[in-house]
Amino acid sequence: MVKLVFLGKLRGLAREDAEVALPADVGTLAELKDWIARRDPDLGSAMAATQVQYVVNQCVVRDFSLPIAQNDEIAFLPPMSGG
Amino acid sequence: MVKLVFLGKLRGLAREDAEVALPADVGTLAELKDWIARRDPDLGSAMAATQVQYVVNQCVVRDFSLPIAQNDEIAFLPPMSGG
Amino acid sequence: MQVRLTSQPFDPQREEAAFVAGRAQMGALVSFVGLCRDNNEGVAVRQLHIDHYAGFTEKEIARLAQDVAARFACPDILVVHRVGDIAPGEAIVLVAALSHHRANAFDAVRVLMDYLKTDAPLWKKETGAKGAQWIEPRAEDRARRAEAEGKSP
Amino acid sequence: MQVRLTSQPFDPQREEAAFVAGRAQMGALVSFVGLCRDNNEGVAVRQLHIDHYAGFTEKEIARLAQDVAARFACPDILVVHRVGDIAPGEAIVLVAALSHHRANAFDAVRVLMDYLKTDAPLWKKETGAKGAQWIEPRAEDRARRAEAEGKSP
Repeated sequence: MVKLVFLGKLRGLAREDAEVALPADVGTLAELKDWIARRDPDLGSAMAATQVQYVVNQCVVRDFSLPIAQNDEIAFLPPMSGG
Repeated sequence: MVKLVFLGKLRGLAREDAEVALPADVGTLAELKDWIARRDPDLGSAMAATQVQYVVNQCVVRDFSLPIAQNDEIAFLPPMSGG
Repeated sequence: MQVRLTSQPFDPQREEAAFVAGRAQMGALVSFVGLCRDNNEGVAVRQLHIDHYAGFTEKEIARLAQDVAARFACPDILVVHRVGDIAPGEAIVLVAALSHHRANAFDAVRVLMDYLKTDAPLWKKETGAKGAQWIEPRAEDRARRAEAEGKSP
Repeated sequence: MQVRLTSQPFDPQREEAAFVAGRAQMGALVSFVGLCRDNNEGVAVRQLHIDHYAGFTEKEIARLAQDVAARFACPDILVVHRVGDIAPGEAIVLVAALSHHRANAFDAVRVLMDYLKTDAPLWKKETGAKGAQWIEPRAEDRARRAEAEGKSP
């Protein structure tokens, strides 16, 4: 199980933040991104249309080949609008 | 009669702020300055030792030949230390 | 350094008073308060919503504040930021700094605000007469941020 | 624009709250508070005394504030300044500005403080362990004032 967190305008498009069980063939961030787009095309196109930052266990991640581990919290951050 | 006002460190050296009657030969700011120095040498040397700004009836005056009029309020401002 | 997010309205002047209490010997207090306007470029705003990423947002703001504190030798910094639903007239953000030198306090508050405007993990949604809209960072804020980056203490 | 001198202690945060009340639509509030320290470069200060020239001082400070308000398109400026005897821990001066743009409010408060430090008709006397001493403007403040003169909005 991993926890997915969608922020800002992605939050409204996503299903409830939840623990999800990933299929066996989803092992990296890149694969996760594709899986989300297949499962949820609206969310997928919104993510494709903007610059999304990936935060895994509260750390910004730029390498999409990073393997996903059990209990990871993976967040999707659209451009920040600031305070 | 004119009113003399001494500010900051000059205030402590001067007699009480007061209406004073000037002698007939004190008709300009330059003459007033000399008259003060004669009457009150400590105040005179304090004024000579620092940069004093002259304010007549609430307006800064740079021309020492300005004639003094009855009921003028003449203030002596040492360098300001600011807020 | 204190960083706090709150989903409840807060009184910026009360926060400031508490921040400075007992530390008047610092000499200089600079503060910035951002207030929720009732309009954005003429269009009425009924409500502002600020989304945040619990845990991460606090950590990132603290990192920005630490950065600024070190750069301007100004460790006494307070940040209070609203999240959630905000009504017009309410305070959105307070940034305050205490310093022996007013220049450092001014720089710290100003540059930290520049950072918060572009780098804080916050997402704004405005609800007005025309419905709800997510706000993207303004080019103006990005430019100011780039400038702040180059500003020396 | 409001300029006030007071010989009584004042609460800067209360003044700020009254200043901003009903004007949150401005969006940005910047404030500076100068506090009476209990020491000056390590020497204990028991009391500060600020002499002023009644009437003239208010007029001059208002002129400086007007100058800054025009220069930074920031008409909503508040200045409250203590005169007379001031104890350590008390507020000496509050300068606050409200604006639609935070950059203008920051510039207005900062530059007005620079002006007040050099051009306000005020004379400070510190009373400490070594007796009383009148303070002259610092070279640092004069330099900053000269720099502020050249700063464009």
